Amino acid sequence: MLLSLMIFVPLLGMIVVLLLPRESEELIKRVTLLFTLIPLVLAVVLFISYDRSTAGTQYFVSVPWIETFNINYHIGIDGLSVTLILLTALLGPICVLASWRNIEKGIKAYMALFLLLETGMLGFFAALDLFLFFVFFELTLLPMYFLIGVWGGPRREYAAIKFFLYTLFGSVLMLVAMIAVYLNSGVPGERTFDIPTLITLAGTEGHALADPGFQIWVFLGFFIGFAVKVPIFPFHTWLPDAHVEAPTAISVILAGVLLKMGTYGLVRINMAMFPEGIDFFTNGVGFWGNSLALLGFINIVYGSFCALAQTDFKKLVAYSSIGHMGFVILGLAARNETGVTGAILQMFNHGVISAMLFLLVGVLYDRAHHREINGFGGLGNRMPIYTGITTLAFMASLGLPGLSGFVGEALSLLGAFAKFQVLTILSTIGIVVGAAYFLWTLQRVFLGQLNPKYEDLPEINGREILTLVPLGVLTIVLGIWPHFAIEMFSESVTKLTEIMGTLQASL
Amino acid sequence: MVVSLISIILLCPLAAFAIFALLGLAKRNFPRQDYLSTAAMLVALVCSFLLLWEVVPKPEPHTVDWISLGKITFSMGFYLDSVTVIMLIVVTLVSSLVHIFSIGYMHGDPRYPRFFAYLSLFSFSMLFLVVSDNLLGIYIGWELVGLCSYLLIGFWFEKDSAANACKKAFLTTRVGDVGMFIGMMMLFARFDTLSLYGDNGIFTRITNPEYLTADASGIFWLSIAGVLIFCGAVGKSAQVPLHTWLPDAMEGPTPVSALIHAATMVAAGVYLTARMFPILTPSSSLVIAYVGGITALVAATIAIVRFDIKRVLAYSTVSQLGYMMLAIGAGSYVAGLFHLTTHAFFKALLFLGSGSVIHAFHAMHAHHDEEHANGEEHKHDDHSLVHAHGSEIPSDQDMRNMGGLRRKMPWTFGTMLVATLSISGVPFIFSGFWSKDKILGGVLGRAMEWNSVHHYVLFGMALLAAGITAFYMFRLIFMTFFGEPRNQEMHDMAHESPWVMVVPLLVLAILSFPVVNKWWFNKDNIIRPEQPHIHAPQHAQLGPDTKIDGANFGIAFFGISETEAAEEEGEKNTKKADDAYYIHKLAHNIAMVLSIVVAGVGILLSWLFYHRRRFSAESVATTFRPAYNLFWNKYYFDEFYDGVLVALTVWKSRLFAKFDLSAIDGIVNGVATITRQVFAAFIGFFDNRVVDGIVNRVAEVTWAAGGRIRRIQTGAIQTYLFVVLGGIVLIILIFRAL
Amino acid sequence: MSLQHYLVISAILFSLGIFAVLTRKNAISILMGIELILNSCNLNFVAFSRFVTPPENIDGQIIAIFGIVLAAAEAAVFLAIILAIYREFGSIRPDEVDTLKG
Amino acid sequence: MDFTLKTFIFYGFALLTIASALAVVTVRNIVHAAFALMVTLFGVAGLYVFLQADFLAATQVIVYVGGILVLILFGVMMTSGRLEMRIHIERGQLLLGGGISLALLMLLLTVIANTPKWENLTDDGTAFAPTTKRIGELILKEHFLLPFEVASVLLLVALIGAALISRKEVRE
Amino acid sequence: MDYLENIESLAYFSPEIVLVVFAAAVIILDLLVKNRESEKVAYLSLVGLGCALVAIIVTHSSLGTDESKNLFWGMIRLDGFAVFFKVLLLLATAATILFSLRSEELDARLKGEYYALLLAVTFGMFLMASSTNLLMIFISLETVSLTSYILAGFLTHSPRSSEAAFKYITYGAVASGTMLFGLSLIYGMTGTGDLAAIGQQLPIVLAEGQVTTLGILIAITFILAGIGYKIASVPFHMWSPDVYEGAPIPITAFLSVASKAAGFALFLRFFFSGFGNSEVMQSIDLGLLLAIVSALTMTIGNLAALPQRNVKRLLAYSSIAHGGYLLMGGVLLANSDPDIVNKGISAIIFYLVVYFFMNLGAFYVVVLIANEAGSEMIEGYRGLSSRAPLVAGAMAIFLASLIGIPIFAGFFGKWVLFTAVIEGNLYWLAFVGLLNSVVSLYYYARILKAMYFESAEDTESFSFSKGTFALLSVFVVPTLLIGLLNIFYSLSEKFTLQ
Repeated sequence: MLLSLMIFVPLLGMIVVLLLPRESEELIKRVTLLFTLIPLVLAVVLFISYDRSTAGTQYFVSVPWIETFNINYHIGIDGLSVTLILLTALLGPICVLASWRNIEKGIKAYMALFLLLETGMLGFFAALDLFLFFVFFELTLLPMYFLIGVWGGPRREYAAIKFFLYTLFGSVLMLVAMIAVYLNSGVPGERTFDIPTLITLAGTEGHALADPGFQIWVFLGFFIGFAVKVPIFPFHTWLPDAHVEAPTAISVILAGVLLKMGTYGLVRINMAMFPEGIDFFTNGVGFWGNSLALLGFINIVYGSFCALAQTDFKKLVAYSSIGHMGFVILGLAARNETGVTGAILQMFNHGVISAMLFLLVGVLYDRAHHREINGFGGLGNRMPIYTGITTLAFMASLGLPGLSGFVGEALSLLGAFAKFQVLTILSTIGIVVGAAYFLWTLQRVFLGQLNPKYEDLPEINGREILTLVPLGVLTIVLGIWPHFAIEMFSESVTKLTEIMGTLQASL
Repeated sequence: MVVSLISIILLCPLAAFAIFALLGLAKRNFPRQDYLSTAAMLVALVCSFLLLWEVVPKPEPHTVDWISLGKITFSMGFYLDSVTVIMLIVVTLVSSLVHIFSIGYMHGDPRYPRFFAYLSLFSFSMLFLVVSDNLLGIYIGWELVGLCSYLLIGFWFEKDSAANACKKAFLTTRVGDVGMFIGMMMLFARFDTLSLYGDNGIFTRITNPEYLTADASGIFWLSIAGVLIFCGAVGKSAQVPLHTWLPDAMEGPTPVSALIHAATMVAAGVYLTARMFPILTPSSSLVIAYVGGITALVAATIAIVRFDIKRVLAYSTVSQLGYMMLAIGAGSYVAGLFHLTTHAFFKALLFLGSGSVIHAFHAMHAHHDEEHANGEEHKHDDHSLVHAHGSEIPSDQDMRNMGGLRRKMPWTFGTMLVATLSISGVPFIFSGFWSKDKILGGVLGRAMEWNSVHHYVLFGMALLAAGITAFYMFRLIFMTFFGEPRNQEMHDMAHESPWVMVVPLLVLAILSFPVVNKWWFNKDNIIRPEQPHIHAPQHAQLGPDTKIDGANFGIAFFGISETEAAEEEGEKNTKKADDAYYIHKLAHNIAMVLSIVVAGVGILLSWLFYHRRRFSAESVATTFRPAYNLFWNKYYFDEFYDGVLVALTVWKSRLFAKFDLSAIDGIVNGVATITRQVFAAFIGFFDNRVVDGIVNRVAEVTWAAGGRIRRIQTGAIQTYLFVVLGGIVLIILIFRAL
Repeated sequence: MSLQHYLVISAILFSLGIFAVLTRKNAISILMGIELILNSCNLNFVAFSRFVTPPENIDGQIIAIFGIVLAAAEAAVFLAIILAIYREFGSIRPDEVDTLKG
Repeated sequence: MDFTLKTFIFYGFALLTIASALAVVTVRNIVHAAFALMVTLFGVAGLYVFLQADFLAATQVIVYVGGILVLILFGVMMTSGRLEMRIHIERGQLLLGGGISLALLMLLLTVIANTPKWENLTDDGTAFAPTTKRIGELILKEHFLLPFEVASVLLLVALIGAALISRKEVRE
Repeated sequence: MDYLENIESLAYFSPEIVLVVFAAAVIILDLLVKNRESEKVAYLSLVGLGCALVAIIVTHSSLGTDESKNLFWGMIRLDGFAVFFKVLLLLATAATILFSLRSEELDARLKGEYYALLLAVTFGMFLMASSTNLLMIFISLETVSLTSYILAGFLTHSPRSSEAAFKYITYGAVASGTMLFGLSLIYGMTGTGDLAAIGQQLPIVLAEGQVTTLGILIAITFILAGIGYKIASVPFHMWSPDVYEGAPIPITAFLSVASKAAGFALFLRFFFSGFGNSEVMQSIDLGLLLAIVSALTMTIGNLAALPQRNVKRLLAYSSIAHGGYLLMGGVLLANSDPDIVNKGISAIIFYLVVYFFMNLGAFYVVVLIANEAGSEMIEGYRGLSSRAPLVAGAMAIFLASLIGIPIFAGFFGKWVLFTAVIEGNLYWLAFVGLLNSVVSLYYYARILKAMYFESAEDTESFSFSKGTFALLSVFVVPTLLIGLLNIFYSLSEKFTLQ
């Protein structure tokens, strides 16, 4: 009930916002803030009351929905989802605050769409019915399309449609795979979309779902769907465009939550449901056995090098996201507790850190109206607080120990090394390059002589600091005491690794 | 008690920084950040001394589970043995003194409070590194000190050279860190833990004789892991080939150079290598020894030709660090640590002294900065990532502008002279002599014991480096404090520094005498570190060349004579150890004599060149032009990195970006064309979707297909009828064939 | 005079109708072609009714009657539309009526 | 098969039908084509007679020749000043059209030749029974009442529609 | 087979009778009413439709559950399937009448006949949905076609409309002539016109070697020409873009929904009853044939829609594509598992319901914009989000649904279809279908883009009456809700053919 309430409160908020008159903008903003704060409170309650000692799902609700297809409104949370739900709920109000001043037109529609988006995201992480899962997955598409397309930058139309097309393409493959899973889950009448049931069935010897051949191609179907979202190498090109064009808050959501939907799906569906499939792609034998890790490696190195080449601040951050998601993939490919924990932690941390980075880019953009890295210089003197926070975010992102980015990255790599020595070692190139582009950016923007054009650039204001502080605190806290997050999902991860039948591999 | 003391030591500086950061968010500064930070450091210092009495014979790690994942646990904790406590004292002591010095030195800087906050953060990180009982914790501290180093080198970030230098420092050390991380991964993959001590720790496990029998490839892996972890030290301790950042790091304020780039952070690499000593196999040890030896020699030769007072000291630091590495690589890790300690004090002293000199020109300095800001056009260098080496020497650091300062700055001169004597290895009353001698003796002993050519070569390098060190250090002294002032204007302006700066110099000067060390490291207080090690018999099996000797384990520490240590060895070990004892004793004596000789020669030459001017340095430089050029250009390391590595990286990233823009699109385009031709009837659509989703291209192809279909829709009804009836015929014909 | 005779005639008529529809450059000729097609169908029905079904079953003939009726109705509407086309376009050439396309 | 008068006449009708149909699709003059169509329709009516469908033959003549053909002629008159339509027909169109129709013809002939059910069903010479009454019963009393009624609606619609579309004055 | 005779049948025939009576009444009222107030006529037609709806419900309930009756000596059949289509068609007609009321294209003075024709075409479609005899199939098809030609050409002052009618009738006449020839071949093979009897006879004669597969193939292909042209499937689709563009918008809407639905009713019943035997189907590989046709239909429809700038024409192509999706369900008729066949049919039924609301809704917006902006071109939609936010929002919902994005009904429709297709092991077809939905995104999104991302030079906002919004919401609400409610899924299963 609590969970359902949390999911649908933003939807209710959307209706309320739609009913408000268009002119009363302040009211609309406040109402939206309120309706994003409620899920946050509820998410915190869930987070606190979540029983960390079991891997099972909690707070589950299962109500028959479309009985003809045995589709249930089945939601629940385990450690993995509650973490991401907290992230989503946290970013909600932050994004509303970040949109407070810089959305000039159509604030009502903007806020309404944003609330719809939040419902989609929250629902996605809580869904335990494959169909519901898919519906929520897709539900985020349309609001996102409009949010980028209407409130975005100069090439927003292109970026929006590109985003839309890519994601739809991916989800189409996912849909086929999903239907195949459903149809193979039993005889007519006993078919099911229930994720826990399907996981059990897929692990039952002799069941149609457990057939390796079947699992491999279904795995691929889901994988491509999620890969577009993550995004994984050949499917990534929508991301920089979408990020560059999207308004700040939407970039934050995009990087903070939407990308996580892809990796979350990989964990929740691909790994848990298709152990044979994941085994085929990550058993370390031959090309296919290394393919997933290879993709992770490519993401890391490719994303980092692309980031290095960027001169647009936001694009740089966008490419860095690609690189960082590569660590998630690499960690997942390891399939051991260390790697998977690292990957999940990295998901959460990247959500926090990239949100910070995009917010920071937004702060600068709002003042200077451009994002050309070479166009700045010496801002460190002019905006010391901003510089400080940016340095913190950069350092977190480049994996400085003591900040959260490090823990996930390190665990992913440690886990992956057990299995993919060469690829993991090569992936560490990403660490150096990551440091390189962030430091270089830091230098070009903040160090050196102050560019005389920006002598009057105002310092970051209180509202902006307010959006950044919670994220910064999380970054530091999780860097110092990651157990805080890890204890939420360590049981789930243990269960997951058991499902995948892999023990901690050693050299 | 231990935990709470260490907690206080760690938390004090951290709190000092946190207060600064939190107030900073509210756009405020604590008015007396300097006192706050200094006080925090002093508290830590006191606690460090208190810890001396807490060290127990069998140290146990104090840990908490940091991350626990089912079967695997990453713990965080402290490990307190004598090495730790010595390091703690060194760090807190030097740090406190630098804090005090900075109150005077940094006075009037616009970011004065921030400087102290950074220093506090650095102290915290360094202390954390020192006390950590596991590799992960060490790595965390390791990176954090890197961050602080970055922040402090770039403290005057308006200067492009500083901005470049700080970035270079961070990046270069990160390259090494990645190596270290890979090494950690290898260890983790083998042991499922990164803890070093405790029942399940790596050290405990490898000392188990069963370890190597159970795992045939163990030694091989361990060698690689050892070298990789040493990579981290190569980066941090500025060993060849990653040493280039350290001279550039002199762009930071001088107290920073003293604290971070002389006494503590750069020594962390040595500390780490010493800590990891138990896992170092003979082959990895040899690598370490060579890297150290080469570094010692290369850096020393470069230092001869520098004119920037700070750069000379920087290269000297590199060289001395190489010494320490050499010691560890040769198995005399105690000697290495001993040198670390003595070096920390006298090198910090040298830096602070040079800072004092520079401070003397402070007015000049400010004046120049202003000129610099106004006169030079501000521009960014887009192409270079590690581009800091080309900077000009600031006039206030150029030794060619100095001279005859000993009368103007007697305290500074006196203290610096003590330090110089110490580093040059002037015998018996200076600590540097003892530690350096111990290294030389250790290396020679190893060479004689094993009859190993490698170690003879290494000994030769070390000896040569020792001579050169004496030469260039006295060159510095002569050029700075003796002779006639070369720049009268600046000379007139110079003055002795205020007492806050002089007092630290004095304290450090006192610490450069071995008596003091003896007083601290009284035998009764010191517990010998019980370092476990890979079980020796296993090494024996690997052949004589890879054999490692147990003689250095459980040796006494500072102030305890070699004899005493050897006696204990003798008690413990068999006859073989007796041989080793005598060999080492002999080697020690030979080395002592040789080191005194080379130091004397170095000082003498220096005196002849730079004080008596009996020879002209210029003419020698002309005579040995190629060598001079090599030294002057720092063996072209920077050029190499810039020219090859950096260009390659930038080129690669550009390529990737281009690839993203054109190549993938191009591939899609090409595939689209082929597909269109192959499946012309199928309108080249379906496969493009599968191949890739680059929207533009696919859209174009689909669009073109749409346009093609449009053309069939001519508007003439009979065309339509043709399609219908032709379609019917086609369907029938096709399906009839099926 | 077997069934096949009639069927062949009908097939020929059908093909000719198709040919007319496809190639004639006058809307009315197309209509004639359509009439040929319909006639061939009717002929088929009647022939089948005569030969395939029992003699008393004359369903085929009745279908043919309805076919004729429909043909008439269709012709009427067709011609009306041709008139409208002629009014609007001044021509009844089918390939000149092509403003809607693409 | 004995070559009786009956067969002779049958072949005559068949030939007439096909030949005139060929004329319909080939002659340039549309009025000529219309007359050729009339011949075809008569020919088909004749074939109906051979098939013992007397009522149908009559209907064919009345409706087609009396109705549709007249309608077509009216259409010709109203849409074309010149009776002769000298229109260049593209060769490609002709070839393609011919090809398609020929292909269809071949296919149909193959089917006709290869369907055993339709083989060897010759006119057994059963006595001619008038069909009119039976047709009337079927249409008005039995199975085909509904189609009949629907056809009436259809005709009504066609009537209204044809009138609507062809009237001129709607242009304002 | 038990038939009802003519008089007995009348009671079950009341909906059709009501329609015909009202059609006549409309014409008479049109003559009587002064000033040609078309609204009255329209309302009378609506009343007629209402009465027909009541009649449908009454007859259906008198039928009892799961029962069916063969009326008029087996000419038509009254079953759940027919009832479903009748209701759907009737609602489509009602919607068309309401659209026509608001459309400014139509000549007000001629609306009497117009509405009468609409009622007549509905009548024809009712019969199409229930015919079980070759003759009835043909005659009902012709009734619908002829009326449609007239309606398409109704704007006599518009060359486009006349051209549409001309193309439509030429095309239709050839197609239906071809179909009639095919029907005659079937008649010749089985000696009967009754679909059920054909369904029994055909496998027998085929098994006996009496007929060849080529014969059946030719017959079926010919018949497909007639049916395919109604549902606008490749290669029989070519008329539809031109006709849709030229015809009055309400008629376009009507044709794209009602005509297509009736075509599918006919298609399903014909193949289910006449060729329900999978041996016959497999002998000519009908499943593959239909699958290819279906794949081509959606692909070509979607591709050709891409470059369109006229929204009406764009929607015409889109409706071709949707015909292709629907046909996927038809492909399953060839499956040997009757359960899957039924799933296919019920998927089509479900999709038709969904399609009804979203497509008609979209066309309604086209009507509204054509009235206000005077343009059917995509440029006319620029800045609609600010000029008429509610209408733009509704259009966005329809388009999203047409794309097939969850939670909109279109997604669930596709979902049901694809599930059925995949269950029939036609993965490739499902794949093609899904890729097509991705392509379709592109052109639908262009309308979205025009409405939301671009701004018009003229920023004056449009004003619409409350009735407009009420009618719009009639389409919006089901488009939002149908997929979410289980009842529609179970209903669609209930109305399949038995």
